[in-house]
This record gives sequence, structure tokens and C-alpha cells, in this order.
Amino acid sequence: MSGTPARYGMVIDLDRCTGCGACMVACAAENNVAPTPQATPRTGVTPMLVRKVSNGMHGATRRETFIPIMCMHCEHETPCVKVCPQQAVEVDKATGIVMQMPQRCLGCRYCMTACPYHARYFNWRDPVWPAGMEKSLNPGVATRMRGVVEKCNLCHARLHSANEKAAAAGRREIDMADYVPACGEACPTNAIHFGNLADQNDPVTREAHSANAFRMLARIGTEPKVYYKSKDPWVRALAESASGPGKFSERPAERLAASASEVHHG
Amino acid sequence: MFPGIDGFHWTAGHIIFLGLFFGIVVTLLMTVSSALWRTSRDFRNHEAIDLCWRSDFAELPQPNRRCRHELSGRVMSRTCDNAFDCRNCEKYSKSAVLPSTGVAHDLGLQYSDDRFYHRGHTWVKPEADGTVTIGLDEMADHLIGTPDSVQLPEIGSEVELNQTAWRMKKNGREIHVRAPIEGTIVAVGAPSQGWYLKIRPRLDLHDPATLRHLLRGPEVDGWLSGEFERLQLQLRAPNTAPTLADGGVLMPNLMDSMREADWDTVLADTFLEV
Amino acid sequence: MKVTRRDLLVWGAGAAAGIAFTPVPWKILDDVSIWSQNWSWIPQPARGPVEVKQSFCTLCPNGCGLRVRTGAGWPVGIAGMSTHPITRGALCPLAFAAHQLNWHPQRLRAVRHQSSTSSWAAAQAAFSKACSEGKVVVIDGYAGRAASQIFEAFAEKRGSYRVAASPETRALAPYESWSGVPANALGYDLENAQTVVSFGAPMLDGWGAPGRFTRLWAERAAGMADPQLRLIQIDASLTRTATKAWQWISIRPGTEDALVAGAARFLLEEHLVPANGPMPPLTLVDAASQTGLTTDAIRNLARTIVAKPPVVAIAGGNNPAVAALNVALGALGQTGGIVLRSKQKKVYESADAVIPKARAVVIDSTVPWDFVPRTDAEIFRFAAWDGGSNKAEWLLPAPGFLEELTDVPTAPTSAVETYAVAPAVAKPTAEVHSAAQFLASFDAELNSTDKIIHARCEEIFRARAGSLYGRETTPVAQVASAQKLEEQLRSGAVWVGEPLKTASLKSNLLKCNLKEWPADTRPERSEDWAAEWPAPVLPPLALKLYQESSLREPPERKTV
Amino acid sequence: MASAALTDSRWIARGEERTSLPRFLLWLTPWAALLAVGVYAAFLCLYYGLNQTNMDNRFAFGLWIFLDLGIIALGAGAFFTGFLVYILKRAELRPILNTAVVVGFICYSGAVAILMIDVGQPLRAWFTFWHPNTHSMLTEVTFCISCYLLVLSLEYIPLLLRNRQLRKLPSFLVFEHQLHKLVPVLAAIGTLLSFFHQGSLGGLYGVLRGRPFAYREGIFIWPSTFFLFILSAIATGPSFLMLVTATVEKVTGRTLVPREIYRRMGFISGVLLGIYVAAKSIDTLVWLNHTSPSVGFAPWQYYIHKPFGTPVLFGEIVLFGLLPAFLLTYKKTAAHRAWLLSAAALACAGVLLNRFVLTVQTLALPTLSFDQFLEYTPSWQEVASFGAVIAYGVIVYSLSYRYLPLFAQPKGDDSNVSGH
Repeated sequence: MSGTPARYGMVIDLDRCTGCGACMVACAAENNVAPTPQATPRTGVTPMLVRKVSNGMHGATRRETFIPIMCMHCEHETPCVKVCPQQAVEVDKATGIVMQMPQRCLGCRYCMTACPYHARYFNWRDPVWPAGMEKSLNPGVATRMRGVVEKCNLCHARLHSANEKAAAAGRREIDMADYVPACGEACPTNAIHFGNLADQNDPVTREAHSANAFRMLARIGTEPKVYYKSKDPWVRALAESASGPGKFSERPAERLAASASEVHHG
Repeated sequence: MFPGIDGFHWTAGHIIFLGLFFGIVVTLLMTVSSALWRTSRDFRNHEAIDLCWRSDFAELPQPNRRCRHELSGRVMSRTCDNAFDCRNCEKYSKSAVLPSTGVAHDLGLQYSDDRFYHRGHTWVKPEADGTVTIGLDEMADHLIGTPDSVQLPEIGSEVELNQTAWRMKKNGREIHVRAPIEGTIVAVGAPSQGWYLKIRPRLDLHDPATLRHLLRGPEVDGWLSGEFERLQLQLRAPNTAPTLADGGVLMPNLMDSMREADWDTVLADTFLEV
Repeated sequence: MKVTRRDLLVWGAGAAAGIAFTPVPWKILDDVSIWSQNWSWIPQPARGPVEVKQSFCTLCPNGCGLRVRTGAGWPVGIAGMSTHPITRGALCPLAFAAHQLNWHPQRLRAVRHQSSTSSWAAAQAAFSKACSEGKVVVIDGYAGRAASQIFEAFAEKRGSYRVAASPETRALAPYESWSGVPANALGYDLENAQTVVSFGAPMLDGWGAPGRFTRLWAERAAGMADPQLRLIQIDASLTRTATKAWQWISIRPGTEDALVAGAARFLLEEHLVPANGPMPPLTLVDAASQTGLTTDAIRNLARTIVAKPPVVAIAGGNNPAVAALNVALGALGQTGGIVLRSKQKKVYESADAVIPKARAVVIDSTVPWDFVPRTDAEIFRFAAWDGGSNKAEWLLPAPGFLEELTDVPTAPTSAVETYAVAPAVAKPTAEVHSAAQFLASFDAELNSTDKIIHARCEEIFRARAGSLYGRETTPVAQVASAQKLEEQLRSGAVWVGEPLKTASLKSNLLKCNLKEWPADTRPERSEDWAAEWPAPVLPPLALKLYQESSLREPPERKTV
Repeated sequence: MASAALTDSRWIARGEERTSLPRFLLWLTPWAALLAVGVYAAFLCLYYGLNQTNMDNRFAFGLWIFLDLGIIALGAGAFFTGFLVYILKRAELRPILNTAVVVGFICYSGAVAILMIDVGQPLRAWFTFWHPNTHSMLTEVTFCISCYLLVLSLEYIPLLLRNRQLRKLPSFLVFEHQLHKLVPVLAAIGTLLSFFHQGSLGGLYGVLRGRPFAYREGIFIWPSTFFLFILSAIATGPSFLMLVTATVEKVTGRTLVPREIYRRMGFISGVLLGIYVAAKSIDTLVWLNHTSPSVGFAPWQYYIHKPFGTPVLFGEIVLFGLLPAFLLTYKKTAAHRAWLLSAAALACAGVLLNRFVLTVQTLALPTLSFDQFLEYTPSWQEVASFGAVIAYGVIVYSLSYRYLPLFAQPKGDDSNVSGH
């Protein structure tokens, strides 16, 4: 086991997701996302974004569910890695994490057009916090400036701490209990299961191969390491393309025209 | 990533891609440096001046480039393709020297047999001491009258054939007069003296080839007639017939008397400017 | 030597070419890009030792356990306390950004009087004058805290103490009026329930602590075709809870009463429940026509409700019809039903009622911002955040999130008694005083919060009941001393009492004095996101994320 | 002559008739105003960041990338004419070579300028040269475009140095002479670079596995769009040059190039367009029947969102492809100037439509089943910057036309002189 590269991944149990949004807030707080009030659903930075989707029916037959969307950490021909002109995105061979290096990014946004999951976010503005709030920033994560792309990096700072802890204890492998991304830690229903997919004994690996597990747009062949799980066939069908009728969503985009109402922040 | 940067390793893609790219960059840089080097070499070899003249010559209007044999009437029509360099011209025949008539009387313009004429309206007169005197011909004199200022080269400096020998200013226009011959300035004159420069030619005056590129005799006649015709067209008032020929004589000091004319074109055509 | 134009050009070109071979342009290029990576106006987190402290969330009465990471002395991250036996490490989304709240632009940083800036001295003078002139009413948001004890003591002498109850507590009000048992002493035994029928209560969406019912649902129901815990959600629209419920019954808005009556009548007529309580006057057909369901659907619902006992019905607010259904179902005092969690006898006066003849009303910062007392008295309102227009004459800046020591009594829906102490973790960012401190400055006899907490710890130690849940679980009987117990409690342990014996409380609750089916009740619904949020403002980050995900509509600015 | 105070005749080549300076300045004024507004808009974007645009996380590329792809396609005439003249020795096309260089220079410098505004951190643009990802099409584009802009500048310099005043400096004139001799080398490099970056611009979208609307299967390491882009660019480049020259002739009211050149350019354009249409049709069929369905995307779903219906596809292939290809090559229509120029305009519109569809429709279409079809309207800053590029082009071209020997034949080559 020692020295085997890890493949960190997730299984998100959509049946358990109540759409509370704790993962989004925890993620943004962990990663020092600024509370930019001017941002709209289309220009905000939401490395973890819970989306509400429905079966397209109305009335009593309508069903809805919530799908947390984040970087899927694709394994095969990782679209963003392939297109970045200056290697600001890389797949960490030791962890399988698709790493974004904001300090090298020139903000061309080619990776964003390449990502089928829309899990990448451009900093359209400089991050601004209300006076004093910068004292509440997480010291483990550097803030980003405007003009660069960012996305989920599976809370790399936490992996770093776990590695340090393991090194201090003289272990080569981290204790998986020390490394849980903020979203997984925050989920009140434990819908987000994080683990090492390279480890056959990891419960997450078993879950990823269970009958109801699926991946988004699996057929385009990007081999995402984020799996979803649902007992509902209509939810599983969402993973396929929009080819079928009767697929609708309550996407932020629907409310675009009415751009986010101005909320007073000072 | 490049070698030396953490995590770098060569792949075939790097070698092909970077090889191609830097090959192109190097080729481009070499192209530019080669052009620069050749430029400086031309200057070192004194070929630059000739290149410039040839380039300017290529831009001259066709009537300015007529061959001397056409001017003398020996051929019907011929345009010079050798930048007036009769010294090195296969088409130049040694028997081309013709007796002169002395005066283009009907134009009221004097030209003399002991002078050799350059198409830039200068003349060269060989002196007994082996130098030559250079001045403006009568047509140029008539055009300019008395220049407002003259900027002559320093004694001892070199002038090159077909390059600017001296500059004059008249009514705010700068006139560059092309040197009819190459050599060292030994004395400078003034408009009032009727000559401008005395030059010790670089080449041997006894060699007939030294002054071969300059016009003589009936060639001058033919050339001046053409130039006169041109002036008539250029200086006529709009929508009128040519006027200068009426009196049969070119009036003096035209630049003062006909201020409305397109002097840029007239002067450029006269002094072979591009 | 004469410098010609040509010379200048040549020198210029030569210099340009020459500079390219020096490190200058490359160094400049590098520095410029380094500069572009370090814009001085982009805030970066402060460096400093990171510590983890245990505390409890004070934003609502559920008191979820927190692990607060602090850096350079300030809270920099929030996570759930997984050792908390009730909240079990789960938190609501707002908690994760709550540490930013103290820096909120709407933070109340100075005393305001009639919407102009004033001072603490002026507020004290005005309150002192009011006290001498007449009755003072103190309104509390979370009853049972040490601060509440101070309020009660203060109000006892000078007027009255009232409580603005949470929606969950309000839903228990009918039982209080029918049995005399205070709503504060009642809880839901959800851990043992097998069927939960929710009439508009946002069971998975902010009802109680997320670590409790939501976690139970996730473990016993989510993704199961035949769940151990059946959640039946009655809602006019497909609410967040309805999407995830085992069954969602869609009825016309505001017709919960009719459905309850119809179903109860069917159950009583068919003897599917013990003949408890009166027969509803509404026929099944009427119920069907009002709710928009078929009579069969109501019958099916009724059968489903009783199919897998224990069952408990939960209303979104004070809804006597739903309470009467629970009486009919026999859920009162039953395991898995509504249970008595404490022997407390005291019934609090509701702050909703008209407050007559008071000279001054003090509102604690725990009272939801949109609560406005019905009174003509001078209002002294404590708040950490200024939520906009409010009728209060005085706005007094109270400590913000985790800025003061407080204790955490039992949460509204809990089936057992709990007690915890939430130490201050953050330094106050403004000159703030809590209502308790303010009142104590007028009455030397009042104890400080600290002393009351000390006394309560000793009381728990003396009672020797329940257990302490800290790093490990220790029965109180095994704790060496009151001091040890207090130390543990003050460092984040939770005391959980023993459940009361069902038999003893049944006899109490059976006294439910319900002669006839409650008529003409208008249920309060609590779907509004802001309604569950006692503070007038949200963490900016949470607001941003909800806006950008459109998971919830941003709350309207309340204008009262 | 009367108003000798306001004249720039000293700078205009002798023998060329140009309008008076005041009239010329009047012509430039509106363009300069447009340029000024655009420069201000660009400043806003650089100073305040790209929030000044209406682009967003899903419409991460907008009007500007369409502009880049469009003008680079139209600017392909520069390299292709150079290729025809210097490499294939088609000397008869020499009269439009200078125009081709200027148009190319304008298109590429405009595109690079817009790119520098379009990226979030222009100061880091050079990182691509330091940390190149050799697998990225954008790396190839960046390398080739920056090199090719250098090539175009080098080709433009001789033209510039032939200005009537600048040529008076002997060193300039000699350098011009020497550089001009090396232009075939530049033309060859330009051809190589253009070939790659025109292709890579196509590859830019063709490699997007995550966007099945744009994704194409590859030939060797390049997706088919790589080759389609090269073909469409060289097919429409000559058409665009024809349009530019015809417009200049119209505006100035004089004949600048022999009529025969139009027909030749039109024919070249038409033949290549025909080849392109054939290749594009095959590619579309493969994509519709194989590439897209194999990743689970039924092709009809791309065309259910208005205004991107199947008529757009039809327009791209037939109306703006097959039709102009026919008109440009069929002798009877090619003989009529109006038909010829209309066909050239159709061809240019076709390549612009193709670039628009690939950039904009790709981003507007949903990928996840619960995504929406997106709309996007550029902000005034984007539109103004777009306008500024056009204004910049008009100004640079006008200045070049006025002061540089764009259409001048070397006098020594005049064949009609001897017959005098």
C-alpha cells in the first residue's frame, strides 16, 4: 500500500441531500471566497454549488432533488488540464486531485469552456470583504485576486495538514480521518462520502461501484472521480445528456433576467 | 515548463513543439539580423549610397528617366534602366559624343559646350587644375532666382554621385541638389558667383569615362526641351493653355512670381526628388 | 562632433537591441508578474497559531455544538461538534459562516436612539427614569438561560417577564392550554417514532437542530423504499421537506385543518385509533372538497398514518387541529410521541399578547428581529445587528456571535433535558453589553451570568442524574466534584439528563382537557427562511451562496 | 496649394493623387472617435477587471473571442497571398500583396490587442512561453500568433520605410531594400505559422471533449476542425481582400488593381471554398451520425434552441458555402463584378457565421441535462472594444493607403512605357 498513489474521490448520496446548502457555505468559508454582493448566479464563485433539479412534471407528480456540483476531478483526458496553455492546471499524480494554480493562471478561461460540468469559476472582481471581516479568513488558504480561475481542489490545505500530521507522527500515509474536505465535513445528513478510490477497502470505493452509483455525463469519457448515487431512476437519468424531453431545472440561469436583487452589505 | 523548473520532464511533444517554435523564432531573428548586417555592410562598402540612388531612381516618373539616346534623338524612345550610370552601361556607345550647337536659343536658355550636365539641373565644368566647378543650370536659376539661404558642405568633405550636394531654401521649401560627380570639396562658392562647389573628383578626369554619365551637346538640348515642356504644363494656370512658351523665353525668378504653382511637384521633378 | 538625426536613430536602435541582452527587461517582466500575483489591496489571511475551541451556536435556541478554529485570536472556521449527543456534529448552513457575522456591515456598533447615535449613559439614564415611572416588561427569546434567570428576577419586582417562543415551541402551545403542562417542558420523542406526519413543518429544512430529525431521517429513511422512519409531508407546494419526504400530500394552501379533521374523523369512525378525544365536525366529503384531495386519498392517508406506529403529527406552528389529531392518535405521552422532558411547572407568559400599561419594554437580543411587541411603552431593544426599521426607541448593541459567555438550556423540541455552557470565543468588535449586564447594573441583587452558571453546574452535580458528553462520556454520578463538572462543561461538554418515565408523564398529559374538536384555527406556517433566523442579518457568505445557487430566495428586508 | 498651411503633400508619394488633408482628417474623425470610445472601454476592462463585460462563468468567452476568430480568419489572405506570390510564384497577384500585408497586420494586431483585454491577467500572458503546455491548442495559437504578428510586422516595415519622407534616411532605405529581399523567407515562415494557428484556432473548440457540440474526432493529433479552419480561412482570405480592395476603389473612386486580379482571386477563393464545403459536409455527417451520438448527445438537441436552428447549419454549408463557391467559379457570374463581389461577401459572411456558431452556440448550449440554454448580450464595453478594432483597422488602412505605396508598381517594371 505504501507509495501507491491515491485517487481521492467522492460519492454523493443524492437521496440524502436536502439541499440545505451547508456544503456550499462551509466550502466558501474554508476557501476564503469573498461574499461579493454584486455577483449574480452567473458571475459568482461557488466551488461547491447545490443545484435544484426536477423531473419536469407539475402538480402532485412533480419530484425534485438537489445535486451538489463541484469539480469532478476527471481522470481521463481531464478537459481543463489538457487545454490550459500554461500548465496552471495539473493533475496531482500522488492524489488524483486536479489542482488549479491561481498564481500562474492568466485568466484566459479556456478551461471554463472545456469543463462540461461548469465547475470552474472566474474571479470577475477583486475579492472584497466588509471592513474587518478579513480577520475571519482561513489562514490555511490564500485568497485569489480578480482575473484568475478557481475551483474545488478537494480542500488541498486540509490534505496538507494531514500530510504534516502524518509526517510528524512518522507515518507515510495520512490517516483518512484527518482529511475530509469541508463540504463532506459539513453535510448534516452525511450525504457526501469522501475517500480514496484507489483503496479497495475504502467504503467509498465499494459505494462507487454499487448499483445506484453513477457519474455525470459518463459517456463523454472524462472519468470523473465524483460519483453520485440515487435510488430514483429519474435522478440517475439526469446524468445523461439533455436528449430526452421533460428535463428541466430550477437553475439560477432561469432567474437571470431578474439579476440578483441588490442586497445591502454596506 | 522548462528544465530547471520543478517537476519538469522532457516529452516528445516538448521536443517537437519547442524545437519548431524556437526554430522559427531563431529564423526570424536571423532574417532581421541578416538584413541589418547587410545594411551595415552596404554602408561599409559604400554601396549604400548607390543603392539609395537606384531605389530613388526606380521611383522617378518615367519622363525623368529617359535615356540620353532618346534625348539626342538617336533612338525613338528608351527609358534608362541603369540609374543614369552610363559609365557602366552596355547600351552606351562610345560614339555617342556629338558636336554641340551651344545654345538652346529658342528657349532662352544658355548651355555651353565646356560644361557637362546632370539631370538634376547641375553642371560640371572641368578646370585646368584638375578640379571641377559645379553650379546650377540656367533653368534651375530661373526657377529659384535668389535662394533665401544656401547650406553648402564643408571644404574637405566628400560628396557622392547623385546624393545631396547642397541644400537651398526658397519660400520655405527645402531643395536638395544632387551631386553630379563624386569627389572632395575644395572650395565653395555662392549663388552670386554663378557656381557653388569646386570638387576634386575621385576619379581621373583624363579618363573619358569619368564624365560619361553627364549630358552634353544635343542631349542637353533634347533634355532641356523636355524639361521646358514639363514646366509649361506644370506652371500654367488651371484650365488655360501653356503660357511660358509664348514669349519664347523662360522668365526669371519663377518661384517668386508664380507662388500659386504646385512647387512641391515642380521642384521634385526638377531636382530628381522622390 | 555633430549629432545628426541618423546618429540618434542608430543609437536608439542599438540601445534597444543592447538592453534586450541585459537582465533588465527580463527582470522587469518577472517583477511585473510577481506584482500581479501580490496585489496589496487583496486581503490575505493573517498568520498565527491555529487553535480549536469548543462552544455552542447561540444564533437559535437549538444550541448546536461547535468546533471553532481560531487564528491570530479570531474565529476563522466553524465545524460541528461530533461529540454532541443531540446535534451530533451537524450544523445549519448559516453556522459555517457565522464567525463572519461580527464583522457584518449591519453590525450595531453604537447605541441608537430614535435612529440617531446616542450613548450607553443616555440609554441608562432613560431606562432608569422609565423604571422609576412605571412597569417594566422584559421579553426573552430563549427561555431557561442564565440570562433568562436574571430577566425573570428583574421583571418579577418591576413588571413581568415574557417569552417570544420559537415556532417549534408554539406548535406545542395547544397542549399547554389543554393540559396545563408548559410547552417548554414538552418535546418530541422522534428517536423512537416510526411515522412522522408533518403539516407544513419544515422538518428537513430548519426544524429543530439539523443534527436531530434531519440526521434521523438521513439514517432511517433517505433512499429507502420502505423506510424505518416514515415522513409524510402535507404541504401545498413542493417544499424542500416535501421533495425528500417518503410521501408528499399536496393540498390546497391553508386547508391543513380540513385534512386533519377529515383524517381524524375517518380514523375515529373506523376505530383505527382508540377513541381519544372528540369527533371532528367535518365530513370526509367536505374535507376532500376543501383540500382538493379525493376522499380515497384522505382515507389512504389516514390508514398510512396509523400503519406504522408510533406516530406523531407535527404542525408548522400553533395549530390546535394538529394537536387534537395527536390526542386522537394517542401520541401524547407515548414513546415516539410527544413527551414530557422536564418537571418544570412554570408556564411562561407569551410575548405575543398585548402588553398593557407598561412604561418600558426590554427586548433581549435573542428575540427575532421581526418580533414587535404590542405595546405603547418605550422599547429598549438589544441587538447585535441592525435589521432595518424597527419600532424600538432604543437600539442597544449586544454581543455578537460567541462574543459573550452564555449557557445553553434544552432545545425546544428535545425529548430530554440538556445543558451546556458556551464560552466566549471572539473578542467583542464593538462596545457591547448584553441585556443581562444592562439590567444587572440597575439592581445590585441580580447575579451575574457567570455566577448563575456556576450555581447550575453545582445543581447538576448534586442531582447526580444524566451524563456528561465530552471527549468521553461520563455519568454525572462518576464525576469527582462539582468543580470538575463545571470545568468540563465550560470546556465544551454537554450534560444530558435522564428521560422521564413514560408512565409518570402519561398520567399528566391525559388530563388534556379537550371537550370538542378545535374550530377555526389558523395555522401559522413557518416556511419563510428568515422566520427561522432570529438575527436580522445573514452571514454575507451564506447570503451570497443562496443568491447564486437560488436555493432560497434572499429574505426580504423586514419593514415593521 | 492655396491652403499651403494644411497640407501633407510632402509625405504623399509623388504622382499619387490623394484627397486634401482636411477632407482626410474629416474622414478619420468618426473612426478616431470610435477608437477613443473603445480605448476607454478597454481601459475600464483592464482597470476594473472583466466584470465590465457581460461574460460569465458559463459564457466565459463572448463577443471578443468571436472577433478574434473572425478577423484572424479574414486576415488569412495575408499569408495566403504571400504564399501564392512567393512560394507558388504567382507574380500576377503581386499588386494586392501590399494590401494583403496591411490587412493581415491590422487583423492580427487587432486580435492580439483584444486578447490582451480578454484575459484576466494580461501581465502574465508571457507565462505561456515559460510554462507551455504542449498539449493545449491555445499554446499553439499563442506561439504562432505572436510569431506571425512579428512576421507581419517585418513584412509591414519595408512598406512603411518606403514612405516618401522616411525613405530619405539612407539607412532606412537600405534596410528596406535588404529586408525586402528576404521577404520570401518571411512568407514561407508566415505560411507555416498561419497553417498551424488557423488550424489550432479550429482545434481550440474541436478538442473540447466536454462540449459535444464542438468536439470532433481527430486526424493524427488534430481534430477535424483544425483542417476545416485552415481551409475556410484560405478560402475566404482572398475574398476578403477582394472586398477590401473593391471598397477602397469605391471610396477613392479609382481603379487600383487590374480587373483580372479580382477574377483570379475569386476563382482561387471559390475553388477552395468548394473543397471546404465538401470537407465540412463530410465532417458534419460524421459528427451527426457518429461522434455526437457515441457520447450520448443526440444531435437534434443542438438545434431546438432558437435562434440556433437547423437553418443556421444550412446557411453555413449551402447559402454561405456552396452558393458563393459556385458564383466565384462559374465563368458567367465571375465575369460580373457585382456577382463576384456579392459572392465574396457571402463567403466572408459564411466564415464569420462558422466562427460565431462554434464560439457562441457551443457555449450557449447546455451540457448537463439540467442546464439551460444560455443567452448573453455583450456589454457596451465589449461592443465598444469590438468597434475600436474595426476603427483601428480603418484608420491604419487609411493612413497606409494615403502615405504608403500600397498599390504602387515599381516604376521600373512598367511594361507600357516603351511603347510611347
